[in-house]
Amino acid sequence: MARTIPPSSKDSKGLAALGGVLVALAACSPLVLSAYGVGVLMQLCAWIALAGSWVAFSGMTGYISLGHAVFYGLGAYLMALAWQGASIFVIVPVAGVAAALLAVAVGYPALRVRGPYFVILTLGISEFLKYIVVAIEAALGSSGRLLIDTPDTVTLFYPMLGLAVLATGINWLLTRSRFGAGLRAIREDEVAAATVGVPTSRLKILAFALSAVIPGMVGALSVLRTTYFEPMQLFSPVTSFTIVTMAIIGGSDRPAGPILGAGFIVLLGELLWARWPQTYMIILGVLLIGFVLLAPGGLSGVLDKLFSRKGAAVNQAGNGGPAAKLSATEGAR
Amino acid sequence: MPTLLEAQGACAGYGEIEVLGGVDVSIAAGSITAVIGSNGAGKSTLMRSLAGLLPLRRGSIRFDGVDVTARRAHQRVSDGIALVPEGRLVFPDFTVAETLRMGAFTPRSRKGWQPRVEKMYELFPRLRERRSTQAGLLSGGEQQMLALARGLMSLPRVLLLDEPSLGLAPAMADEVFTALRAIRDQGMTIGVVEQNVYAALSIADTAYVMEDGHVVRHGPAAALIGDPSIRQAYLGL
Amino acid sequence: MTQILSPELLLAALMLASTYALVAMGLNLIYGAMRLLNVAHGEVMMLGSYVAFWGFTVLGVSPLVGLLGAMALAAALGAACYQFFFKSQTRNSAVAARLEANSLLIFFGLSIILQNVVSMVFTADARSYGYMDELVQLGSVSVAVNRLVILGISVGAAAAVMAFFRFSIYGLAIRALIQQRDAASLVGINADRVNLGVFCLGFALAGLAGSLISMTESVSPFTGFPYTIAAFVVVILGGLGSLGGTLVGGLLLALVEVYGVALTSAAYRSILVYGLFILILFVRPQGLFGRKAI
Amino acid sequence: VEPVRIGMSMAKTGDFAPAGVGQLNAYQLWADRVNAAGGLNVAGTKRPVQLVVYDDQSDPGKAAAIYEKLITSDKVDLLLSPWGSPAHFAVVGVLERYKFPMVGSSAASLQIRSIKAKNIWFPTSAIPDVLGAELARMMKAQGVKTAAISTIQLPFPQEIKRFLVPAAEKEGIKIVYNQEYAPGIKDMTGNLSAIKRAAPDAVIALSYPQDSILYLKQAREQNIVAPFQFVAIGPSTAFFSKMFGANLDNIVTLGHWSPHQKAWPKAMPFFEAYSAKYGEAPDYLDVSLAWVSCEILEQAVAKAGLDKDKLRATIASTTFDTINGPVAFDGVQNKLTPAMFLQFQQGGKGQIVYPANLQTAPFQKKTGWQK
Amino acid sequence: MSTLLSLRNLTRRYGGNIAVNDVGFDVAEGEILGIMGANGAGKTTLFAMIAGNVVPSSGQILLDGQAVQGLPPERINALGVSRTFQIVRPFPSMTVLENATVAAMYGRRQTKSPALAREQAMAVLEETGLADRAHLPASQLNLAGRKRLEIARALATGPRVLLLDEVLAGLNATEVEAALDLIRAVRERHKLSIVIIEHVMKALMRLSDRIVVLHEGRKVVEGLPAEVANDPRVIKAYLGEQRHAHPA
Ligand SMILES: Nc1ncnc2c1ncn2[C@@H]1O[C@H](COP(=O)(O)OP(=O)(O)OP(=O)(O)O)[C@@H](O)[C@H]1O
Ligand SMILES: Nc1ncnc2c1ncn2[C@@H]1O[C@H](COP(=O)(O)OP(=O)(O)OP(=O)(O)O)[C@@H](O)[C@H]1O
Ligand SMILES: CC(C)C[C@H](N)C(=O)O
Ligand SMILES: [Mg+2]
Ligand SMILES: [Mg+2]
Repeated sequence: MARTIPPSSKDSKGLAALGGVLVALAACSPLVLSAYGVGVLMQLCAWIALAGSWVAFSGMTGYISLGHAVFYGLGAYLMALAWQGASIFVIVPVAGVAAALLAVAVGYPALRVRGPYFVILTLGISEFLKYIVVAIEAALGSSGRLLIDTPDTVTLFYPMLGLAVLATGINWLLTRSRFGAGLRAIREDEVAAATVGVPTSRLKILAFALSAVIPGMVGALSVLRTTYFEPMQLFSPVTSFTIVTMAIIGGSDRPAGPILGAGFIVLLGELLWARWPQTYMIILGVLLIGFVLLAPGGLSGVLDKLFSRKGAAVNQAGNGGPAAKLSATEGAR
Repeated sequence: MPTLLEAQGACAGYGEIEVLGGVDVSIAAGSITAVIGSNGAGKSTLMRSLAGLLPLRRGSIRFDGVDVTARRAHQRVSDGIALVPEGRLVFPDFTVAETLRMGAFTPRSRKGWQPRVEKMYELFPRLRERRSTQAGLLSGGEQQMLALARGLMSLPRVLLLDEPSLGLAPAMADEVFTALRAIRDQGMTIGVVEQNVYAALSIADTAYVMEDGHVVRHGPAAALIGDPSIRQAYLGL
Repeated sequence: MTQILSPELLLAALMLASTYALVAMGLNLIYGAMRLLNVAHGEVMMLGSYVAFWGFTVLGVSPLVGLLGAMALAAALGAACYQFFFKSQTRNSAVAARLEANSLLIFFGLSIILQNVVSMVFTADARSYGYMDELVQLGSVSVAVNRLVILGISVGAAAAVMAFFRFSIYGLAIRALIQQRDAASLVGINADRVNLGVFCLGFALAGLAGSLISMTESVSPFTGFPYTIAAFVVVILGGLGSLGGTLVGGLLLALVEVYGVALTSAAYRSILVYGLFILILFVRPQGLFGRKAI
Repeated sequence: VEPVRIGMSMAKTGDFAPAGVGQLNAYQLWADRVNAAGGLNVAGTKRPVQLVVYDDQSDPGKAAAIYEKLITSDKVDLLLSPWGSPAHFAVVGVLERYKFPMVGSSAASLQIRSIKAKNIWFPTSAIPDVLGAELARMMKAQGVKTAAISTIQLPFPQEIKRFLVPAAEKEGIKIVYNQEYAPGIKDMTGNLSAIKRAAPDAVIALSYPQDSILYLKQAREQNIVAPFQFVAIGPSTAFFSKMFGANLDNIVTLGHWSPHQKAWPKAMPFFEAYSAKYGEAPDYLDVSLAWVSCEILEQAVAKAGLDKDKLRATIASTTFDTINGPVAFDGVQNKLTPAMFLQFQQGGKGQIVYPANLQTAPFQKKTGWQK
Repeated sequence: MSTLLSLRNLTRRYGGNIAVNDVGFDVAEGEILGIMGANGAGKTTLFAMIAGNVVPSSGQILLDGQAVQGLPPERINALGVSRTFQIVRPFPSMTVLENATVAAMYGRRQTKSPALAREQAMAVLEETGLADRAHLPASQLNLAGRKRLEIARALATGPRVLLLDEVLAGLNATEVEAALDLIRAVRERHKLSIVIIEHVMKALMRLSDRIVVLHEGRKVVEGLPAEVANDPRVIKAYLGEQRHAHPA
């Protein structure tokens, strides 16, 4: 298990430098890229932020959420409602806070169940809220909301880049913080965790709320770019599945995982989806299965293995990921 | 007495670790054979290999003259090898009664399973009291009894026990050892790993001493129990 | 509120319930036996529907015969799926701990693949055909014969499956397997064979459900997902792993859907369905008939 | 010479695919014919056309991304429209952002009109406010006293409903049932038995292809006998005729085109050319609208060339000659073509039954279903 | 010696079955209290109640005179009670060191700095003889190793009362000796009270200051080891008349 051996400060400086260069490059890209290129990059940042936030909760605790689309959708909805009523500097943070509040409200009862129950429950809650929004919109007589005079792509790109950096930073902090260690203990054995003093309920709720903030903000920004809000689409479970896929392909127990996963899929998508959507989807499916079966550590695990000087440090099975343990653990006796 | 179950040059392990480095053991029909050794010596690994839970990397296992090295655990149960594993491995959601029923899954043990359950309840009255409790909720010792009874339900020709007295109260442990002797006297062959070395050697006919994945001594149990080096290493004397 | 008693609604609820129960049964079987969440369940049904569709429209084979083909194909797919994706995983205990989570992802991958392969091969067009769609009069209600056939076959299949698990020791064996794999093999259970059987049966039931449904509903490569969701809801309502619960769950879902909609508005269908689902999970997470606490 | 590249996305797969296929057929037919005739007249010079087509998988979000890609990355010269109101909705923002004019087709929206979009136009007459009022008038004319309305929660049907209800009430028609349902509905027994109990003269099923199918199947099963049954969107596609055969007869649907209208000389030749090439009739709504949008684009480009500003001005101010008669725009909407309704009669002939001055056959009551 | 932990009329029912029935006793500061009793007597359930994993049906648990029954496990741990699990439950894919580190971070110690927590954890591993395996995933330990890890993890939380549930099981007599030394040393160094459940009689006799005997959920005897060992009820119900005694 590579991550258990504390990276020497030289290593982490190197990584930080690399990250800095990447961010700087991304920040300069609008100068050289076409509007389309910036758009793709913005999309990439959005996915990094989404997958990264998911990892912060599901990757760490093993509670697999299939409901993250709901936070994204909520952010988008708030933006659609408030657009031109308030500044985006207000709406975006409010969207983040609202998503966190929703996460607390939902997480409080939902986090009492685990394993497949939690997985399906999150999916169910997200669908439930989707249809609530559909019903509200129908009652308002609105049928899809068009957002006009939205900022151009370059203007939207920078805050999105910021969110991607933020999500990655949070994950980096989690792997080396007390909070993160507590979450991982929960993933491994919740009863044992509580018994050694980990306040499991509080940590889970906190992590869940934390992992909702960024998706809320991403949703708010994204809808400004698509300029069209339609609940069926913005609350679509496909978003949740895509997030999970990216996290798994990238590797959900390293901060770089979401970047690699999102980068890989967005790149693949750019090459394929517009022209050969079915082929793209098929490849995606094959990759997902392939990674789960053959490289459970994801891309970041594979890279680790390739570059790790202490090759043996990488654990055989790539370890835990989300859900080292999904099944119900036996009663606390 | 003819050999019923034997391992020759058995090598086995987990991942990169090789735990058994060529072990020869033979269990004579109708005898109790004990395996003792310190923590991590590889006793459980040997038992798992004999039962087919862990494949051998090299070497062979013969049962009643037939090479069963390639046969998997479920097939060996049908052949007549039963293991009561370390850590009990009960079915947590099954009630005691369901577990006993399950013990007689193989075709050779299906007939007459009901009277056999009664016998188990006589052997372990505590199980009768708890018969509709889920196994996962039983106390540690109760689970151990259940695991033993489950092993017996399959009507084995050789019964392998990995630390059967673990977690049993002394009185209960005594009963188990007494019972083992009784079953042996009815013709069953038994292989037993024990940390309660004294008890194990007292009921065993033959004993093996393992250290670090190898057999370092073997001989009649009575001889070993008197051996000063054994007394010092394993009996705390 | 006389409409509550209207025979149309009652019959509709019954028919819907039988379909839901059948759809959910295959899913629950695989979950109950192996703790694997088959999110590709709906896609397997979709394949079954295509088999029945092509059998009927091209070869002129009655869907009631075609369903055998659908079941066979689905079972073969299940077998392949087990052999290639899960067999090695269930054996390796390091991976087995994550199997439940992995299964979700693997099946998700499979469902994407199936959807898109089918839409490449058969296009995304929705297909349907008419078979036994004459109307018959049952008292005051008129109903298409095929719906009655579906009702009958679903009930029969569900009863057969339940009887098998209730009265043969394999039911226990399957449950033993998930609880403690090593112990299961120590009582003589051939895990591979049992798992393979479960996969085949679970998939075959999906194929059966798909081919039956194709008699009344159109199929496209994307019609599977809603059924997967419905199956999840049913299974959670009744309890993961409980076959009897599946029947009750199916009935409950159908009642909520038919009567809920009749009493409120179709606009609230999904809200009612998911609302009930969430409520049950909050109040009784193990489902109405789930055995164990979470 | 350099070809003129024309981009679009189409619902080749997904929920809307059954309807989307026909629209793409129309585009292809048009491109073939233009090329066969020596190319597209771009303000005097003839250049071949080349279609750049992507699949949006019936996902409006994808459609928006594709149009952005078409404009900024593929740098196409012209755009044609995707299928259906949701996708049109989704691309409006892109068109406005890049100020790229596009003639819409299979969509109509008051919301787009109300935001005063400058780069999209709807050749359809099915603008919901007009449509609602006209439908009410037609119902009245057919002696409808009571009506049931069942609406899917999607933009276009909901917009129609919003205008239909007050209009119908104004015409003295009593709405005895009025409910909505969310997409993805699997069973309508509840809705239909309530409608049946209400026994209205008219049933208005404002639906989308998947649930239009559901309505037709279950209405037959429950034997809904209202003489006036309106079902849209969907029944105008060839797919429905194949699926329902004679049961589709006398269902009223959206459609303001018919090959049988003698006043539109280009109509029958298009019908025949399309049928010959694809072996089925064109959709009387979406396919013909797609064709109309091509005709408009073609005529506008001939005048204005490819310059976006000129093109926009030209489209906005010219009267075009189409298979649907003359078309000219007021804002985003077609101001010449009146609202019309279509009915399939005698084994699938699409006839305009309203308004009286344009009708190709008189309205016929739905008398029942085949067993 | 002042009383640190006291149980009053503690009872736990499961349906009709009473696992623990009206049990009460005190544990003094620095004391080692042994608990014995037949299988299913309710010993582990008692621990689970003290540690907060199981809520008592009735009765009181007082820590420093303050009632703590019904509090969640993490609160009780923060107050200084730490238990081991008879059926071990390590964090399997975390390393041995990480297992102990989490405990140091969140237990009573509440060490906020990760680096410091690692140091504390490492110290505990040294003490319990796991230091050489610190970087192995816990899943690769054998049963004896896992039992040690249970102790190490409980210790790393910095407890005042340590509840040990059959930690000697699976050790042979010689190994038991070493373990006893370890437990005594730990008590001295950390100034702990220890409550220990054991079936290995000889060990319990030698280690404990006092012994409580449970039978079918009830406390039947409480006293000094010598008294308990000679109590006829204990001999009959627990030790067995004709038992194979260790050659002492
Ligand atoms: N699942 C496993 N993965 C990796 N190593 C293991 C595993 N199980 C056991 N080992 C290692 O194999 C060696 C032998 O273990 P084994 O359980 O066979 O010993 P044992 O003699 O039964 O000891 P004990 O008396 O503690 O039961 C030990 O060093 C142990 O760490
Ligand atoms: N959750 C539960 N539900 C039902 N019965 C339970 C539950 N937990 C424990 N029991 C029962 O309570 C009794 C006491 O169990 P406990 O584990 O406390 O025994 P113990 O004294 O630790 O025994 P051992 O020495 O065998 O470990 C047992 O009979 C057990 O079956
Ligand atoms: C009237 C048509 C233009 C309607 C269009 N097919 C839609 O989906 O909204
Ligand atoms: Mg062992
Ligand atoms: Mg116990």
